[in-house]
Amino acid sequence: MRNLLTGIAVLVFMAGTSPGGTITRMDEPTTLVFLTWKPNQSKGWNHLLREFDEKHPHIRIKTQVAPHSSTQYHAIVTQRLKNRDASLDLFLMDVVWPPEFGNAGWALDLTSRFPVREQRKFLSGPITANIWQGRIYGIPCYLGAGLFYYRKDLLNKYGFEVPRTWNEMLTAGKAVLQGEDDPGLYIYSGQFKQYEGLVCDMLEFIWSNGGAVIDRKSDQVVLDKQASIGAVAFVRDKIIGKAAPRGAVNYEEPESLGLFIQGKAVFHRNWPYAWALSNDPERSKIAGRVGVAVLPAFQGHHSASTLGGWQFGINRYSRHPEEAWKFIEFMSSRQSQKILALESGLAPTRASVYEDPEIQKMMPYLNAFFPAFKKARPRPLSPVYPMVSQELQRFFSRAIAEKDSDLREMAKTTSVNIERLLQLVSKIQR
Amino acid sequence: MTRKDNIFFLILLAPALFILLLFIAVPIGQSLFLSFHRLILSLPQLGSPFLGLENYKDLLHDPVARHSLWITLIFVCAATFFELLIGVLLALLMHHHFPGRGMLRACVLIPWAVPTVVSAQMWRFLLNDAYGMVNYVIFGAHTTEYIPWLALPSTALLSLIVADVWKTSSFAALLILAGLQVIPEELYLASRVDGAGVWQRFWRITWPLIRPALMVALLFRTIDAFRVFDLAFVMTQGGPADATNVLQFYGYKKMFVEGWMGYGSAISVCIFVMVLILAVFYVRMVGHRLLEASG
Amino acid sequence: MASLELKKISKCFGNERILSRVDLQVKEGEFCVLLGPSGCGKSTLLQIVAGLIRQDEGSVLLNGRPVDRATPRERDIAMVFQGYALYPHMTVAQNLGFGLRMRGMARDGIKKQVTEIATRLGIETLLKRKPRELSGGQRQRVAMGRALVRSPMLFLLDEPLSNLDAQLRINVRLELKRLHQQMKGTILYVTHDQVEAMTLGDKVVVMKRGEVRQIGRPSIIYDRPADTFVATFIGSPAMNLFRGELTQKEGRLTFHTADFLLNSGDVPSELAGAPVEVGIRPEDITIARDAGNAGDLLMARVDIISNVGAEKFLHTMVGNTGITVRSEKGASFQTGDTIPLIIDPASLHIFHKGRRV
Amino acid sequence: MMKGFLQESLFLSGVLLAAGFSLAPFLWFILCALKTPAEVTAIPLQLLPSFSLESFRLAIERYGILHYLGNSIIVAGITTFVSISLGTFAGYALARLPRRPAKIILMAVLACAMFPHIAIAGPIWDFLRFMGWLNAYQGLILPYVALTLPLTIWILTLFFREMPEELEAAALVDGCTRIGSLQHVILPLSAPGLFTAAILSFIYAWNEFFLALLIMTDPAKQTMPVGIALFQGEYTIPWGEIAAASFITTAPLVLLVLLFQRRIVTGLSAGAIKG
Repeated sequence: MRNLLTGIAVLVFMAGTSPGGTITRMDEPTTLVFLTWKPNQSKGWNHLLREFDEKHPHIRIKTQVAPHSSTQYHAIVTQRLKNRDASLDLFLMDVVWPPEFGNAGWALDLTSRFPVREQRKFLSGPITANIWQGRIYGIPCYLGAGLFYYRKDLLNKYGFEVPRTWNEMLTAGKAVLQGEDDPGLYIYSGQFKQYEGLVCDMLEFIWSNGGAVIDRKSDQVVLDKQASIGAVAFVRDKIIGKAAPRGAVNYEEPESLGLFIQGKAVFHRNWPYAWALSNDPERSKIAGRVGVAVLPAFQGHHSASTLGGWQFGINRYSRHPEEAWKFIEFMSSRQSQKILALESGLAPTRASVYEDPEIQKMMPYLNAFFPAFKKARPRPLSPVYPMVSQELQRFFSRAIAEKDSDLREMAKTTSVNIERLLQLVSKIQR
Repeated sequence: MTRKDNIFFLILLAPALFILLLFIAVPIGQSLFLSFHRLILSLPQLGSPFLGLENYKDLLHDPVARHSLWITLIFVCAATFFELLIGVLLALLMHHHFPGRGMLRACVLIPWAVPTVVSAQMWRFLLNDAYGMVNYVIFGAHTTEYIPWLALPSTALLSLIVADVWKTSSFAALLILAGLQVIPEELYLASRVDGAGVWQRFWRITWPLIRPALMVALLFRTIDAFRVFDLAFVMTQGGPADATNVLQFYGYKKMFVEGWMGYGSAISVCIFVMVLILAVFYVRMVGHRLLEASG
Repeated sequence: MASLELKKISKCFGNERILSRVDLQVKEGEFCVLLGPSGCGKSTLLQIVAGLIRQDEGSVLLNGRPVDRATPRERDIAMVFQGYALYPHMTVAQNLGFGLRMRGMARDGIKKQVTEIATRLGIETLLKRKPRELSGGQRQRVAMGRALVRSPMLFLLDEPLSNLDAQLRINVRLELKRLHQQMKGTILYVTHDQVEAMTLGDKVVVMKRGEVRQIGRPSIIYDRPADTFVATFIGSPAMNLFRGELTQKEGRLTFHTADFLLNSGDVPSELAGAPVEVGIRPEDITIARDAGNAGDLLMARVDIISNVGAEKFLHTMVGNTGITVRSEKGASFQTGDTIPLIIDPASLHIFHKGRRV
Repeated sequence: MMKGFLQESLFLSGVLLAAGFSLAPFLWFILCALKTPAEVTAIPLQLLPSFSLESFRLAIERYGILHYLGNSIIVAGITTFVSISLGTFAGYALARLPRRPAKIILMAVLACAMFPHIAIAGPIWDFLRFMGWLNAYQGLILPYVALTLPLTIWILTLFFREMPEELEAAALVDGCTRIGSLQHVILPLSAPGLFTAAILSFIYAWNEFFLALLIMTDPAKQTMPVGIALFQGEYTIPWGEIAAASFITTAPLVLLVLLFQRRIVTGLSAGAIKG
């Protein structure tokens, strides 16, 4: 029993002597805490961190790691930011967060340090995504956009061009399926689980039919207009359970890519990362037989890609904003973006990096991605986007999971709900 | 029992109660406080006005919450029922003397030793519509028959229940086994001499004696099942069409995804109150023996 | 060894009064038996003496010093429990040595004393066994040994024989008596068995509903019961007790029941006309050889005969009143016989309002 | 004779079913660790792996699972120890206190187990930050102790109540203090209860994810479930490595339980409590 008591005593003691706040002296290097996730390929990141260390001996970067899952990272980072936790200096933001982080007063306003002149050097999509009410809150680190992957070999075999419209995709797909005689083969594979990815995929359908959730000019919710509903109906009636397996209703990126790289789908919608994986002979049965293009559109409309990717941000309550700025300035420099591209396979957000001869040589496929990147559209920009997204996910999932759902009615309800959310925001703007 | 003893017992209780107070009771209070306010993290300009019971009123009229409640109740009933049933069976098997009993005990423990984050991923993998083992076991090579378990609203909830039963049956089994272990062997011998059959032995001796353990298992399983969250998080994200949007996952999304702290807290408080009512009911109905047992 | 004194001990559980103002003195080396039906509070009293329960009022004195604030450990008392309370996870040797170990005795010393006591009780071959491998009698011995090994101030025994079968009980009883005679320990012994009480006790305390009814040597308790409860509780078969009235007749007090009259001998005359109870033990009734001198005889009809071997008890009826009578084992009465009974007024116990007169 | 055979085979099939139910899904999943990435998600599914140990190597070297494992052992180990110690004291007190206050305290303790963890995670985090215990072992251990205590207290109270009172009285008379009787008599006899409570607390702390995610962001202190969650990249799930990590983290636990259980079961069968 005595051991037991000593055990507790030791524990209490341990607790008492834990390091609280640390005092920095002038001659000591400043430590910046950077909450990051574990990158898919860490080589480029490590390279840059090392280089920054060498160049700035007075700044030490201490990395903390969260999962790459957007929701999990969001939970951790907001927990710290909402409590004004000054022990965090730098963080990453998913592309949909800057309005939220900016309005909540969590992310440092970078407008003075990152003027429009600098912003112009970046692609327009990611810059727009970082702006809320005329102030910019993040620097784009890398970007993603919905891309259209297809089986080069099969299209060639049956004499089809890369489809420009969704109907062309169905026609070509049907022909391939007929010819191949593989009951496991599907025309299309995408992400339709009730999660953020569903919003991305569905928005691409809606946008490429001239629809939208919120009209860009009038700021009205137009989800219940025919252009939007028509696109949703198309997915429900022509894609789910037909062109794509019924199981796609629970597919995230890994499952949908799995189908494609096992050679069981002719067409596939995914982010840029899928390129490397589907061409990796260790993982993919279709390595070298994959083509990539912009997503199809509906007849008479333009292709649309949803913007993805991550941004650097600075904690507004950081005690070392100057040093933190130095870090993200370094990380988003042209040279750094090139290293991240070459060594970690991440798509640059600076337009000029794409023209770099070394990039051109080592990553020629970026040329195929570039049109989609250039036009990639951010999801609705709003501090309440997470709530809007939940409404959209609910609507889309119900729309596609239930065969004869009343789309118009559901779209109406969802629109009303979203409008109510947006009113909350307009209340504070007044 | 002397008075000195009673004071001594209170001293023994103190550290445990102190920790519970600090890490649970106080946070519960803070949650309760939040639930009476409107606090939206991304809109600090709205402040956090006191709303009274408005969050709860909204919750009553929230069709999503009502649907979630319904789903949660189905989940709780089905999951706890099967967990306890399988738990009792497993415990009886494990209590039997036979060679390899230790191995069986270890096997039964495995599901519980696998972290939920992994087991949920595992079931997402096993239930895949194209390469999942579950489909293979049921349909073999007839790939066209394969069921997209997690993609259909009806089977998605079933899948969650199966995953939960698989993982936590051993919890009940372990508790009940511990209850079985204190039953003196003599009781069984005596009843055998008295000519009781297997069935009678179970109902007359085993059942009354494992009831307290079963009660604890029932209580804690119900409490946990009501708060299920990680299975939905990993396997379905509440979908498809909200079919697995259990109440706690809904609350999680409100708080940590949408930043709607007041409303999310109200959901948590409601879960708490429902579990509390259920627990009191259980204790009244089945558990009085446990609590009244002389000390 | 120590003397024990209890002063006005009272105890309630909730609203129920378990003990009320119990006084008792046990001299050093005395074997004191608490006797009473179950629920009379005797076990509670024992636990209060042990310090397991705290009394509400009153005081416990060991060797004249109050120990009310002392824990069981500090009181240095040994106790044998009804269920023996052997530690199931320890061997016999460990069970025996546990108390010594707790008092910080060295390993060698423990071993020596355990072996000694085990030899004395004849359980030296069982030292390595666990309690569940022992028979009832063996367990009882271990329990006794555990108390004896420590040579404490006081032994408390809580119905230590009640879990043994009849034959064994008699043997152990004798052994206990012998042990006490050898060791001269102060013993407080709880039982509901009057035979145990009578055979073992130097002093018997009869209790009922939390009150002490009588304290005294066994012979006193038997021969001069203080009240009707003690009178009927002690003795087997129980004392005959008749309800009736004393009337003065011809300058003598006579006891009347509905069925008969008895000469009541020397009784204070102020009781004349008062309702009383009169008791007589079966062995104090003589069966007359013939029915002569009918005035002093009671004519009783034999109803049931119980033969206990060494003697016979006749359950007879006089009118509607039952009287139990002892007869020699050779007597040859038949059910339905009418026999004349002689009752000696000197052996009558007369009670007024329950108390002995 | 026939009946005996029938019973035997019924029992045997029960055992096999139980083992299969518990083991088969996990084994199939663990097979992934021996497959190449392409084999893992092969359509139609591939039964036999190519027995590549690459996943194990990656899980250990690249993802550093052993490091997380070490943290989990520290956190879960100390949590169990503290939870069982405090739970023992509290359970013992509750088993011996008068019924009515004990019942009230037990219900209050149970209520503590009922509140959704999600909702108290935030306030707990605040408090830990106030104490400076974020990214410190005690910052995870203390909340875990609080979360496991209700179950521990309930199990142990239950066991201590089943203990015959005479045994404890005997120990007290034999010269034990209350604590001494707890240590020498009651605890050894409650081994199954202690063991069960210990396994349940240990595994709870071993598996807990959400709090660990919020509280431990310093890679040096992160526990195994968070470590495994970190395996996932953006849009990728390395099934093989996750399976390998699951095996590496589950196997020692099961082995440990197997060993402990033997000792406890044999220790116990040598002395039943009642009789």
